Amino acid sequence: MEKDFPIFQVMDQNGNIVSAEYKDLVTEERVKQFYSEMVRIRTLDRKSVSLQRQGRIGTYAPFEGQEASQVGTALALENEDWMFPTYRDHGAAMVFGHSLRNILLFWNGRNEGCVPPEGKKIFPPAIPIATQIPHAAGAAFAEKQRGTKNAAICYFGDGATSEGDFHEGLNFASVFHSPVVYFCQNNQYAISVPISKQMNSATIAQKALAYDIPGVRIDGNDVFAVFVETEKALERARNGEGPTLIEAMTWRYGSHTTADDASKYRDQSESAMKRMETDPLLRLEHWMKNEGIYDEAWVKEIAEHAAAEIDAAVQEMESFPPADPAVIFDYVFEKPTWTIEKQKREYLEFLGGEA
Amino acid sequence: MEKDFPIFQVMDQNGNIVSAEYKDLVTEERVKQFYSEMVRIRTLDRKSVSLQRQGRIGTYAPFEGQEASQVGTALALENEDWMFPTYRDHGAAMVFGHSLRNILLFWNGRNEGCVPPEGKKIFPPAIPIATQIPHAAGAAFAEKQRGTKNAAICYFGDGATSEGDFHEGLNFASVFHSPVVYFCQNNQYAISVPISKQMNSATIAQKALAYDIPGVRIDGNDVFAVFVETEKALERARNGEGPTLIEAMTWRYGSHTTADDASKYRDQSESAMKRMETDPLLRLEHWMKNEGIYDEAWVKEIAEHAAAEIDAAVQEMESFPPADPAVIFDYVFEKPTWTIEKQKREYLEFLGGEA
Amino acid sequence: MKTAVQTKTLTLVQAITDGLDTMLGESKHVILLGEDIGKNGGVFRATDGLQEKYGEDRVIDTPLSEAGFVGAAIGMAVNGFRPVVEIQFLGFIYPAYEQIMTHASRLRMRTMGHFTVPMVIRAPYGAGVRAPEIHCDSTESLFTHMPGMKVVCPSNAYDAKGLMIAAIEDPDPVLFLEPMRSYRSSRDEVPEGKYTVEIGKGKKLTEGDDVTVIAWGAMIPVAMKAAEVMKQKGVDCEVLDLRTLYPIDKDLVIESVQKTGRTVILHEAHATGGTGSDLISLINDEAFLYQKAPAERVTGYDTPVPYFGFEDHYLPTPKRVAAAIEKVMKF
Amino acid sequence: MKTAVQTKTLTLVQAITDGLDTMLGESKHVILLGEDIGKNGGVFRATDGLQEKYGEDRVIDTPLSEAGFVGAAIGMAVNGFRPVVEIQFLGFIYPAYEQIMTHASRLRMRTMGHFTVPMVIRAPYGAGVRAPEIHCDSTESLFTHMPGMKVVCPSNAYDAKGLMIAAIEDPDPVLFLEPMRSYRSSRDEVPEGKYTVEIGKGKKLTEGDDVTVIAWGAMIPVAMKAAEVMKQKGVDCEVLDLRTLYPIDKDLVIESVQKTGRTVILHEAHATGGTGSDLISLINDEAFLYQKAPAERVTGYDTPVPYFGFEDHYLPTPKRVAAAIEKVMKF
Ligand SMILES: Cc1ncc(C[n+]2csc(CCOP(=O)(O)OP(=O)(O)O)c2C)c(N)n1
Ligand SMILES: Cc1ncc(C[n+]2csc(CCOP(=O)(O)OP(=O)(O)O)c2C)c(N)n1
Ligand SMILES: [Mg+2]
Ligand SMILES: [Mg+2]
Repeated sequence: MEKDFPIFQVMDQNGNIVSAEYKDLVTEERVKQFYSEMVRIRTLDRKSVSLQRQGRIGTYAPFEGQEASQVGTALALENEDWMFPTYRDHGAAMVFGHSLRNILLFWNGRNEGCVPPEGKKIFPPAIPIATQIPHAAGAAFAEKQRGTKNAAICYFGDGATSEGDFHEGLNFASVFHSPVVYFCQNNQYAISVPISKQMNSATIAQKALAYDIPGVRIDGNDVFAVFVETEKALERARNGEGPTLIEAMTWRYGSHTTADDASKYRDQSESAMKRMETDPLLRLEHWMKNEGIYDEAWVKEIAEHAAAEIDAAVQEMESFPPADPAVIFDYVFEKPTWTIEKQKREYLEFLGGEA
Repeated sequence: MEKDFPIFQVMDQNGNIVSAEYKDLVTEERVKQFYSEMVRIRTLDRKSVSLQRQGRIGTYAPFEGQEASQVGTALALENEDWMFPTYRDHGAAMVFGHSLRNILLFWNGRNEGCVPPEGKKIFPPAIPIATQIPHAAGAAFAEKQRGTKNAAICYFGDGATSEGDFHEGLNFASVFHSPVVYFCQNNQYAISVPISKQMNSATIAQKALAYDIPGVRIDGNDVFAVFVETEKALERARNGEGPTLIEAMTWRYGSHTTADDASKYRDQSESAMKRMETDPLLRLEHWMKNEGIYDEAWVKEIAEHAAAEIDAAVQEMESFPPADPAVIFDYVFEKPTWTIEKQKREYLEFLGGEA
Repeated sequence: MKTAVQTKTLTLVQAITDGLDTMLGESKHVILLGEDIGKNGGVFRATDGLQEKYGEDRVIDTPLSEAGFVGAAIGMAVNGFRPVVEIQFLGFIYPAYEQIMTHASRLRMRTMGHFTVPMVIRAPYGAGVRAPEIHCDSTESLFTHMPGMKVVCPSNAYDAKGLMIAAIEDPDPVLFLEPMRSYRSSRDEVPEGKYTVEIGKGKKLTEGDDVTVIAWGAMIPVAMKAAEVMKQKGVDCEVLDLRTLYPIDKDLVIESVQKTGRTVILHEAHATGGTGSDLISLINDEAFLYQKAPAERVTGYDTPVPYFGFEDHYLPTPKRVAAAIEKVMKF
Repeated sequence: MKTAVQTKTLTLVQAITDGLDTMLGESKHVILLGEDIGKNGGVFRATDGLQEKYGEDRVIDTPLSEAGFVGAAIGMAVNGFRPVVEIQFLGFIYPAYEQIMTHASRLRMRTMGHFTVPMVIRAPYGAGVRAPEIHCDSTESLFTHMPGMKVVCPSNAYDAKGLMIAAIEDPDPVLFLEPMRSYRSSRDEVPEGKYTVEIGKGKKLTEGDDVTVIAWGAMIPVAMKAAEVMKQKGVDCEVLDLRTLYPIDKDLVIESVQKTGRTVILHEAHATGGTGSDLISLINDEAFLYQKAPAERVTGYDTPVPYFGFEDHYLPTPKRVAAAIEKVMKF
């Protein structure tokens, strides 16, 4: 079925526009905006990996290589929309306006990391695979029920499509025409399992046929392709046309998490090749060079700006007050039950005795 | 997508062969065999409904209207194949050789009802919807692993396709090329929920595309269409070509179970119409009449034969020894744990004290 | 609890319908989801007439996918609605277990109160109605061992309506267990309009100095019958209807056990891991020295709930309870 | 237990690999399934090298679908295989809960022994390794309250291999819990080849007359540490490693409690509905009059397992256990 789901591109790896109808979309302003957001999140990602190596945060899931998918989608959203990210989509969350400090706190084992800025409808990262897919169907349904034009975007990986929740969520959303965009970053691995062992189908987009909803396959490293198809899908959602499934072909350069070693199950020279051949940032650099507007000073400036921004957030994260044990007890119910009150009292007394 | 999945028929409602290539398949012998099996299971079904009304068995799930789907599939199986029925497929189980007495015991709340005759690989009826779909994938995989040519058939309804287990089971079977035929009796209702609220897709067959496996849509009231496509699918399975999804369009005339009242949610005159317009038995009668071989005496004879057979089984069921409480305790583990031994001892002592 | 209001004579299941109706009428954010709850009014008719009254948008027939619609309801709850989802039988809640365990119950904690899940999950439970297998489970413990969930279980129509309204108004997820064996077995006077029965509070059904008998849901008539039998024999039972299984009404239980010193606990669920063990632990923790005899449990066995042909052997009966009461008396 | 065989010094996780290897070598019907267990050797390397040794047919990387592959494994077990499935972390077993609850555990009963499910489900569990949320659950009670399942949990390499072999040979389904915190924290001498540790039997780790301390899995080092501290203070603890959580080794527990009269129970799981309650019930039933003090539980709270930044507050520590021991001594 691959030929029924061709991979949509706006810009090829050399920075050439290959979809003439979107020529006007690719303006210098947009290229620079997209590029600098990708630099911001790549900077965060690299910093996080190094923080983990230094023991300053816990296990971390890097997304380097997938920046176009995350930036292109996040920039297509309206402020009032919902975002349902996974553990690998904090790049998207950051672009959509999540607090950098809180993103870092999440990776440092703090509940505070799941709290988005006021008014930002960013769900905590889904850890149990695919469980967010029905949530997004329901949250989007609620928007429709209320008569708003808000939509939701829901991220997940190729592996997630094997879970029952993927199926039940898409079925629900399709039956009730929930305004939701299901965005699959097909990085072709679920930890060590390649897509060929994950499914018998050549594409993920074709799974949309089971629900009679639009299924689109795109180059997930082409930030313009991502932006264009996400916008279209959001538009359909807002117009009452229901959900869309987007399969964005991409690649993570690194390991699944900092606790994983990709070289155990794949030849990492392939990742090195991908860096040269399909990198989402390089592509925009090529375009800028082709257009003769590539400005090394500007590139340096945004890199420094990103680094400064992230360093500041790291500082905030590291100077954050230590974990208060009361947090364990105080947020289980709105009003703690006697069981929890008693356990809290006893534990705090015990700590008091300690001190 | 309906046009991509046309409904395959061998014989139309008037008893005319509409698929010329299967003309030779429809012999007098086969028609009579198929017909008499359908009479047998319809007789069981009606008898069971009346037993339930008289309080002689518990809640019962009737399949009247779906006989062609059950007979056509069961007769396509080889003796060594596996059958995974639901609570509505005891017609198929009966044709495949299940004990009639045990089928009736099942509906009378007896575990003995789940025990198939020695050597018959008939799984207990699936009560939790769709859970049998992964079982069949695994049992079939085991056959393949052992190098046999045995296959499995797995029954389920239209409603079952919404469950995660449907998706996970088909995905597993497709990835590992399990030799299994997934046979969906689309009777267009899941209790009261019509298929239009169950899914956004017009067909169930198209869901096969998600797994890149063959998806076939057939007239489930045409026993020859059922037989032909089941045989083809079994053939593919045995040849290592993996699973097939068959959608058989059918209808239950009655309520979901004897505890249900179909008139609450649908106009039962529609069922009356279906009886006239698409009944699977009538169709074969038409063929026999068209051929000039319809023999009223024979029809009467097989009906009487079926009634006698079922009456005998009812007698066996009703003279079966009363429920022995030891059964509760003795089959939890191969060797009961001390907890269960103690509970059994105490209960039997208590009963002794009673007497 | 209000007084001097109009009442209606309702069965337990009708009281549930009435509670749902009351809340659907009060707030457009209350929304029902489940299999066959619309035109069909639910397989037990608990939602009868509600779709007609409130529309297909508010009383929603879902696809047959428990994880899917519980998950979707979580999304709705997070987004301002108060979904009440029906699981057709408790034995079919397991496919939704992950959604309930890792999201519904934890979301408040995960987000320090930023996102919450004010959702009610209704589920008929228990044996004794000659239903097919899996339809008869009584696995409340799987949800009391799930921080963030409350679990309630009414035994009569009055409590059913009051607890339903309290559950819908609760800011946190509540599992609402409905004893299907008691759905239509008796009628009570039920106030019209809105009232609540507080979650976390049990109820003393009889006063007695000799033995505390603790039960809930469909086991209440069994406990009452046993208490009656024992009364003839001169033993005064204090029967407690727990009503809420998490959090247990500690004060009610402990006060009673401190008075009687003897306890019999009654439940349909398996002995190991059952709420009976939690009650024994509670007594151990709070009334150890008051005990005149070890608490006795009369429970389902450590066996699956059997096929209905065997269920009379499985289910606690007044006789088994009476025997346990005699045992603690004789200790 | 054999003697005079060759031994190897192994960590707990290596002993598991060794047990799997032994059984894969013994019977071609033993077959492993799970996510990332092949080339990757499992995220904890518990299956390292096994796919290379036994082939992709025997050590199978499954799609990411716990219900699907547990369900498929049930089908394989029914059809003559002995599947050992890995759930990557216990917190991800919930999507498979229905398959385990309504099929794996019940099939023998449903069919009166005609179909059986000799399957092992392996799952790393517990906190203390700074893993992300949901990765740290310790919800063994959800499986001890499931008739038809056995639940085991080794605390050391020797038991891990012996219990693994026993579990694979068991004719019924076994949940095999692996304390990830103890995977590599110590090494033991482990015999080469085949031996078993009997399911249903715990082990006395220290003799003591004063207090019985009951624990398992990753809580064993905590219990031992506390016992050591208390020894300094003149209190002799009898530490019991339960090893099997269902069925509990009644004789071991009761004999010890009858001797000491004092009990401290230790587990990571939430207090309510935890196995601690079952142990207290067992003592109530079998050693009531021997008790010199109410049993104390040191457990996880009735809160979700928190994010790892808070886990040191959540997890029982030697100090909390020592305090509980002092409390029962002073009662
Ligand atoms: C229900 C569940 N099972 C297993 C895991 C362990 N796990 C974490 S990430 C992952 C792979 C996910 O792959 P994919 O969906 O492709 O997303 P990616 O990590 O590639 O972004 C697995 C198996 C989990 N988190 N949840
Ligand atoms: C997991 C689960 N949820 C709900 C039910 C209750 N239930 C029994 S049959 C049924 C409808 C099934 O519809 P379908 O799959 O179309 O099969 P049919 O009954 O029409 O043959 C439902 C909802 C169940 N048995 N299992
Ligand atoms: Mg992936
Ligand atoms: Mg149907």
